[in-house]
Amino acid sequence: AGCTGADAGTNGGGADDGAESAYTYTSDQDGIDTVEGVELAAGGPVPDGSGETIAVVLKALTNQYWQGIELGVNAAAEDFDVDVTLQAASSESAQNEQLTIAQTMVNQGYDAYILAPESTSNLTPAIETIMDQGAPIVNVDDARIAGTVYVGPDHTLNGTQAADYIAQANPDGGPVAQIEGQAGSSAATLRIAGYTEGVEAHDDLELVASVPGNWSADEAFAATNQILQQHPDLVGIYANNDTMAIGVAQAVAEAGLTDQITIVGTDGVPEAISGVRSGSIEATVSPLPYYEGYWAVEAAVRMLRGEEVAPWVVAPAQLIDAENVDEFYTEDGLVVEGLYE
Amino acid sequence: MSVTTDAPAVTPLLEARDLVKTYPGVRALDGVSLRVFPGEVHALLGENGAGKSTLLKALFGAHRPDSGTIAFEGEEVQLARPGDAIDRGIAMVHQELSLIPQLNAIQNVVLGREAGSAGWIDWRRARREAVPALAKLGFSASAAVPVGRLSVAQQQLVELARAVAAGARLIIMDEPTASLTTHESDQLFEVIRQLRSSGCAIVYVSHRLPEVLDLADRVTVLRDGSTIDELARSEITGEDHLIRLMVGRELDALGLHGTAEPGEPGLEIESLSVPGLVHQVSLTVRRGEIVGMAGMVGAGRTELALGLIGALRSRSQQVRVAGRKHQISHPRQAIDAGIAYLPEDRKSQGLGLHMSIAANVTLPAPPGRWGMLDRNKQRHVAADVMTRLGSKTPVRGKAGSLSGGNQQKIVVGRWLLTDSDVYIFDEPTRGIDVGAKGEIHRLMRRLADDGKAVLMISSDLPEVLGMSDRILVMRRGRIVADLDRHEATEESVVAHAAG
Amino acid sequence: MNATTQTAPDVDGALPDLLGGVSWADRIRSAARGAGLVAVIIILFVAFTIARPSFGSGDNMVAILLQASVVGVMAIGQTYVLLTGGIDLSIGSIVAVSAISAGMFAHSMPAPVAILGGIAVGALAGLANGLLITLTGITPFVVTLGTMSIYSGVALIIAGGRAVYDIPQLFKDLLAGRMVGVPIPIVLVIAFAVGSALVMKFTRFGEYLIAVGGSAQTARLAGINVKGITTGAYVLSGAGAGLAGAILVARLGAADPTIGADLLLTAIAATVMGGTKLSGGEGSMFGALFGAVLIATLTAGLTALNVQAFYQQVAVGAAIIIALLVDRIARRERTA
Amino acid sequence: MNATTQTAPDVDGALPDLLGGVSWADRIRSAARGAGLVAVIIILFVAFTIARPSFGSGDNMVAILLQASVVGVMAIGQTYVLLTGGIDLSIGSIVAVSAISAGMFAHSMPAPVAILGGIAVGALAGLANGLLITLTGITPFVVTLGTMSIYSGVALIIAGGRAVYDIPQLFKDLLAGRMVGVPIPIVLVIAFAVGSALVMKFTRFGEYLIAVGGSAQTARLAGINVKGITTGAYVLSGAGAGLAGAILVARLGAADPTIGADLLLTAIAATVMGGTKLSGGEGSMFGALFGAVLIATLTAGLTALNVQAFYQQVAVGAAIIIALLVDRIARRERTA
Ligand SMILES: Nc1ncnc2c1ncn2[C@@H]1O[C@H](COP(=O)(O)OP(=O)(O)OP(=O)(O)O)[C@@H](O)[C@H]1O
Ligand SMILES: Nc1ncnc2c1ncn2[C@@H]1O[C@H](COP(=O)(O)OP(=O)(O)OP(=O)(O)O)[C@@H](O)[C@H]1O
Ligand SMILES: [Mg+2]
Ligand SMILES: [Mg+2]
Repeated sequence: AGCTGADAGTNGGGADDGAESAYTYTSDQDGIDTVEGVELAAGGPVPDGSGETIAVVLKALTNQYWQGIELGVNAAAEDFDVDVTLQAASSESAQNEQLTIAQTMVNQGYDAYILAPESTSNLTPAIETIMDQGAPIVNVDDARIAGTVYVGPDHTLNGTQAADYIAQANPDGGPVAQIEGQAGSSAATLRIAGYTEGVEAHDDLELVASVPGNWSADEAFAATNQILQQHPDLVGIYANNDTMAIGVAQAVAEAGLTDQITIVGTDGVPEAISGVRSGSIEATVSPLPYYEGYWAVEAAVRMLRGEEVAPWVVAPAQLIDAENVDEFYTEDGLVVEGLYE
Repeated sequence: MSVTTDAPAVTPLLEARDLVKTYPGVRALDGVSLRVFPGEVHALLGENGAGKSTLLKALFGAHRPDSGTIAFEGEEVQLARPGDAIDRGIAMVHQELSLIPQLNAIQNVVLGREAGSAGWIDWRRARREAVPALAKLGFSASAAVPVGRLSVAQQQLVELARAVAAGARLIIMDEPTASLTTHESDQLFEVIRQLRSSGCAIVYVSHRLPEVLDLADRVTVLRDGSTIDELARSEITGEDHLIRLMVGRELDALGLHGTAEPGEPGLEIESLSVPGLVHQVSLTVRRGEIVGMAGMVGAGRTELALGLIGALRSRSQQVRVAGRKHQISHPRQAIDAGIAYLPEDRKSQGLGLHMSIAANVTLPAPPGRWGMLDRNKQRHVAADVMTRLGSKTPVRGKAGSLSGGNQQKIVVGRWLLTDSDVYIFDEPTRGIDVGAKGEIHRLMRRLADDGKAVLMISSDLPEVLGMSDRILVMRRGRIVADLDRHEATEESVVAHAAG
Repeated sequence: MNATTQTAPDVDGALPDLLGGVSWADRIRSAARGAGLVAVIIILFVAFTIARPSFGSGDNMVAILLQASVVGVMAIGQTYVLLTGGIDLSIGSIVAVSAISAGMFAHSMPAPVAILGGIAVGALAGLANGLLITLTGITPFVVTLGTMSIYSGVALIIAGGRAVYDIPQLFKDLLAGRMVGVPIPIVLVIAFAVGSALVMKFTRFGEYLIAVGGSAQTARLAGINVKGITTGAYVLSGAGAGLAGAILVARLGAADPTIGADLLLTAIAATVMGGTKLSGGEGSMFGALFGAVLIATLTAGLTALNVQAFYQQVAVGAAIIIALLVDRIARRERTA
Repeated sequence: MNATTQTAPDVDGALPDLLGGVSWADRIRSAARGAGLVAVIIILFVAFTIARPSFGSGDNMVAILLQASVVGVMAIGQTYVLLTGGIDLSIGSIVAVSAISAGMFAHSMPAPVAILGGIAVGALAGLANGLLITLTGITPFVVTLGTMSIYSGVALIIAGGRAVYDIPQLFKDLLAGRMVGVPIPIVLVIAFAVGSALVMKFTRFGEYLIAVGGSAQTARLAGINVKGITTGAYVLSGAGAGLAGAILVARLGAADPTIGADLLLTAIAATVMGGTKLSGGEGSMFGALFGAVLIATLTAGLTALNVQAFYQQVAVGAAIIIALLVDRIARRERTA
């Protein structure tokens, strides 16, 4: 939880233990300073990072979203000449395994750390050790915890944007549905909240079904089938991520309702981009994972060189649809590099 | 030996009246009554399936009868679970071995009655209780290894020691000698007599009638779930008398030696070894002959057979079946070579208890071709062979629901269906009643007469002496004697077996 | 080699007929067990339809069966393994490996070959399980716990962690299209169930599976190739998971390397709800299918009622226990 | 030191021939088995340290042991259940329920009470498992498959899907602090292992666990309260998971309702790698602990070598199989 400034209650433990550190370990509270990712570079030319080592611990590489972040990390490592070691857990629910991985990397001693924790708390002991070491931490994409800098989207906004898009595409309004991610996962919780609020903000939209899909294309497919049975007049479906959006699209297509229903996903993985291009999915809300990874490394390097970085480097919740897909994505469904140079 | 001529004038220690117990489809007990007096050995006799085990389980609280009453020391009792019986001083040695294989002998002996307080076990006291009981029974293995690694006979002794150490006033023994050899049985009888003289009553089931006549003070005979008769030892005229009561008709006595000269060698083994268990055994069994194989339990007879058929890893110089040389490393090859092995442990090695009789009988070669199975033919083949074996149970029934004798018939039936030249019977009549025993004996003889080579491993000495044309004695993995049936006596066999 | 010789002693007198008797009682009994599960499914279906009338539409029934088909195929495969007294925890991962393989094959081979290739990969993974189990003697639970992790890693490695998409239309039509109006996955799962039931009833392999599951020792001494039969069960289980993977690829139009992981426990639950014993020797192919349908009906119904995710977890868990409880009570009553 | 099954009581000189010999062989054997696992851990550790010298630091060793402690506590609890021949698939979910409960209690009660409360919730969940299993007669696999789903849903429901933060410092100090320099979770897991080994060796409960797992029928005939003993095993397994949950809350400073799900299979893998048989009656408490350490060492070492996640999955899966293979070969050689 906790990517919007307003969403308190996300204080990871140990935030206040780093008194000796050269860096200020803030936690995300109201009124936090933010900087749009695109403006990060405005802080001056990025210093050379040669000789620095950065450890990156991601949630998992089983979803192409994380591979997108990896691409950005590697590109930045090249650009800034830093030595990056990247590891990930075996799945997005392997909280304990990820802690072992993070602890081990911390014990190897890196100059800076980029972390994407499985949950808001599962890496706390590793983070405490880092704070004791006095190394900077960049928290990337999800499960925002007490780190110096958070590079990532406002997940709530992802949901809200999806609702807005559906409202826009259906001026007459109508019933809409949502396929939820894994129960209890922080990204799912925030996106569910954002979408639900977003739908409420549009009087003519009504959220008639919000059911679990557990990040699984097949479960999303089944759930969509079922929702369509109950609500054949549906005008929009938001899936909490693209994997599920693909299952949704398949079920909608089989029901012959592709034209009637606006499908929106989140993440912007190649498969969904291909879906946007082919018309099976209307849109996906993408934080442009490549840039998340890139900016995370950039933020780390800047901190290592003694620069101040705003506590939140905001990744855009970029809504990708047929109109703008070519602007942001390549043929292969990868984020276009060098957009913000 | 004390012999009672009539029911003592005292109240029975235990009295069961009109017990009825029905299993689905079977009325196992149909109004059974039993009286057991203090200080007597009371034998319970009956054919397989007569209801002996069921009655004993009811007396031990392991099964609750549908109706009828049980009185202990003149007072009516409800035995809802074994604990109730144990608390009253009733102990039981079960027909199926019931030990915990992972625990050692001492732990098994004191199981459920461990000394100590507040949940802690006082192992010193436990040992002091268990070791003498084990020693008294002639237990000779290590008491510190898990009993699962002991031989069946040693396990049986542990089981007996359980009852002895419990200091029970009534000990129920369901076929305690079934897997014991003569030597060990004698030791057991000694213990039983000691227990009796200390005032303990013993209910005892056995299919070995000589034993019964030797030991029992009183006999109750069951047939089809009912009490047929209760007699004092002095009223019994002999084995025939008991058999008549049990079966309801006369039976031929044991003694089915062959008459014809044996023919060509059917099975020839040259120097077969099973690492650590059997050492360079050579033997020949001719067509038309029954060779009995005696030995103490653990002598390695079973291992010899298992090694021969490829169920245990073995080495041999040569194995010939009906004159043809064979390399055997899997039971399938043994079957194809013409060897049929009827295992000693019916339940775990001989039968699929969850399968139908038909499936069990046709297991080595289900009828049908190209991998298909002809169910109809399967039933007919099975019904045919089971009918000829005198079974009355529909072949679609599950093998597990049959009594021991009928279960053995299934195994026999199976191997009658394969075209084997050699039949190896391992303890063929263990736990089988006199009637069925006679049938199986006749069957073995018939196989021999048909030109098969028959090897019979048995711990039942009268059986070995009565059936065999030749007797091999094994000791510690070696054949130590090859006796002609004319020269063999109980004494000479035991002498060779014990070394 | 196995001619029936007439060496048994003749018994004089009328031969009692041992063929009849038990058969009808047994048939009714086993039919009743299947019927019990079907009854639960119908009750659930009716209840959900009362709550949400559109739930009862024919279309929805087809959708539910479609959903059940993937789990059903896996559950039937798993039944083979459970019959031998084993368990296959790797089927979820095999689904992923097969799906990825089929998806990649589909880009370079004709669709039918790609489909068969995916199934073959599943069968091979099953073969590896079977060989590891029979040759090392390590318990199936542990071996397949290990291969579950291995196959899942392999799926991710060969896919480079990426989904394979742009599945050719023919591939989709073959496995996700319709045949005389019925979706092909439904046809396939029913065919697999019927075929498997026939295998159990009319082949030696089926007979031997039961023998091995009841008592491996007895089976071995009866000359049965216990290792071969056991390995065969894992191969079929793997092939079933492979087919499930191929169906998913066709249905979703993409092959994701993490697909299938969540199907393992559902498939096992379906199998045991269908009356198959984890201890081996007893099981029902149709039961596995019905179990899958029951779970799909429940999930669909809860979705139709818009029950929240947290509560759905509770409901599905409770359903598994209740289904087995009902089965037990029904059986106890029938035997008592 | 770590055999729980060969608890052959020492025998004094009374009957040396009856009791001598094998007891020592057995002790050496079971010690050797534990030693084998320890040897593998040491070899791995040395190998990783040679490859990456920083791996061998004291800090890193402590970190690995800390990581292993949570899994270790669960694995020891699971060992009780496996000894009875059962299995508890719900421990991962129990960790979550207990963690959430402890976290919520901590906001309204003194820390020690909250900790005990969390453990008690775990024990209660275990009690429910035990009662369901013994009273309904449904197999443990199925019951705990159901409760795994139920408890996980319950954790999410009571937490409202959100993590509980702001765990009081005393709570953290009690379970995540240090005692004479050693992190408390390590002290706790060792204490749990030692205590459990003593229970197995010197109490009726321990003895009866083996009896029930070895043969429930025999145990019943020996007058043992089989249902009570079985239920007790599940209560301990639940309590172990509850303790694991409380430790996690203290270490992480937050209680997350989805924590624990990935711990189930790791804990079971640790248990079986430690020599506990899934068939019941044989197991080792220290083995479970060593198994947990082995898995933690492996994951940490592969990370230190920068082996990527997908390959780590393959490596961990292979390690499970290889560990059991080595154990089997070692044992076969000793008996042959
Ligand atoms: N658990 C059971 N379920 C169904 N039938 C049973 C069960 N136990 C025994 N029977 C049946 O009850 C009858 C009596 O069996 P019981 O075991 O008491 O015979 P027995 O006299 O002990 O025979 P044996 O000499 O073979 O031990 C038999 O017909 C048997 O098939
Ligand atoms: N050293 C041993 N290690 C492991 N198992 C053994 C050992 N010795 C015997 N056994 C097993 O214990 C059982 C011994 O059974 P039993 O005492 O009946 O011996 P046997 O060789 O079959 O003797 P018999 O001559 O009576 O047939 C067999 O199943 C055998 O496999
Ligand atoms: Mg009996
Ligand atoms: Mg023998």
